[in-house]
Amino acid sequence: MRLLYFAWVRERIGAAEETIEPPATVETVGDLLRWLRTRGDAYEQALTDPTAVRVALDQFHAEHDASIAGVREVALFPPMTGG
Amino acid sequence: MRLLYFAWVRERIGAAEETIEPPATVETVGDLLRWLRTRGDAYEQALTDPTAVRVALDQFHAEHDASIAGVREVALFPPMTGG
Amino acid sequence: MAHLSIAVVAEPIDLAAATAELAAGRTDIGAVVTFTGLCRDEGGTLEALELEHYPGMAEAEITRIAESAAARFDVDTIAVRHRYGKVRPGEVIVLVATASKHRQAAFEAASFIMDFLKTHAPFWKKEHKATGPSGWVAAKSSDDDAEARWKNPI
Amino acid sequence: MAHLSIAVVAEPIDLAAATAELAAGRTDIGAVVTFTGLCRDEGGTLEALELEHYPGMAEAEITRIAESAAARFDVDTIAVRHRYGKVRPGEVIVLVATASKHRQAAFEAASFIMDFLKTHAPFWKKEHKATGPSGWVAAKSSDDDAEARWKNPI
Repeated sequence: MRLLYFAWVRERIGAAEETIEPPATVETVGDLLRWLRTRGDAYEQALTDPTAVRVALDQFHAEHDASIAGVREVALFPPMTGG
Repeated sequence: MRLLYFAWVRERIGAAEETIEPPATVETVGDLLRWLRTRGDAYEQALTDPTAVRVALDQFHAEHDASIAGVREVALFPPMTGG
Repeated sequence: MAHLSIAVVAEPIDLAAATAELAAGRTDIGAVVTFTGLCRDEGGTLEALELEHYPGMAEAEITRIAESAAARFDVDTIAVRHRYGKVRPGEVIVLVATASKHRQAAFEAASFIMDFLKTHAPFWKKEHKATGPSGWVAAKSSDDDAEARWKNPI
Repeated sequence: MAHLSIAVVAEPIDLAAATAELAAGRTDIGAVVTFTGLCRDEGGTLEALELEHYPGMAEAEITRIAESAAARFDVDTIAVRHRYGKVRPGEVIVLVATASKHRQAAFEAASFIMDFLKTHAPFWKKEHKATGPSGWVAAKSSDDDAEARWKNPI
């Protein structure tokens, strides 16, 4: 599974993307965020307030209770400020 | 008093403008339209349906019950179709 | 008070020229909205629209409408260009451009100005077909309805 | 279905070029509305906004927003241009242009697209002051409110 990070999520984690293999117990976006926070201080700092983190699954916006089964690309980012 | 006519009001009356001296009994726009209709077939045809005629007094839109006292320029025209 | 730029012109209207000046050299304008009204010819039979206008009052009434929009919406600049004379299908009849700090005011001011131009600006359209003049365009009740949207107190 | 023209670009956006093609050679377009969003610098301290974006999803999401507008409003053509990279004060960040037969659809579609771009298009703005990077621009609750206006059923 490919993970992409943008804006201050990217800066805090210290990487723009990585490829990971979460355990089978990680079924939803919320599970994924919780599991990522166990991977070190940088993740904990970036994802400490999950409500501030928006998610896209294969380039579609998704809620935190969405399933990640079969998803190839997960993006995590702050609320958008385009336009 | 200067009268201006536009669009089909102008075409039916057969003039773009004229200067007139209505009698003192002509006090409102409505009076003026009634008086003009007595001036001949062309006026009668142009003003036969007063509700179809819009009026400006000194270049401001006005209702038919508005006074024409002191007005120098009266314009008569159909509903506008600008823009 | 907002800056107003109003002109009633016989020459073709250039969107780029009219809007370029709106935000030129400015860094406090966040939003520019333009409306361009074009001469339509769906049946392929229209040669031109002839726009008759009331010189003097046309400029004065458009200015009054723009001032009313400036009083009602938080806009910085309003530009209006309106053609008169013969206009060919595809050509611009009217251009309204509004500039403001935030987008909602620019959108609303432009929409407000167009609705009142339709019902208050002293212009009349006559259709010219290939076969000759074919009559005056009638006012639309939908334009009265559009204007009525804004009738709530300012 | 409406014609869509979507681009996410690193180069300056040209209003005239993007809108000229909308009604070019057409005689059934009566209304063109454009929205231009500009980089503001009210304090005179901003050197540039740096727009980060999600390549691929940015284009896809703008296209989805435009398709949604086309399904909801009777528009003929929708064009969107969005910058990424460094944008200087006074430069265009986003351009939305809509063309339709009648004006209300063009106004509403452009306004709808802007409201959803603000909340859904994956772009993030970082401020660069003369003294260096100064942080990410926070999302505004007023943009969520603006989007919520459209939440009634289509």
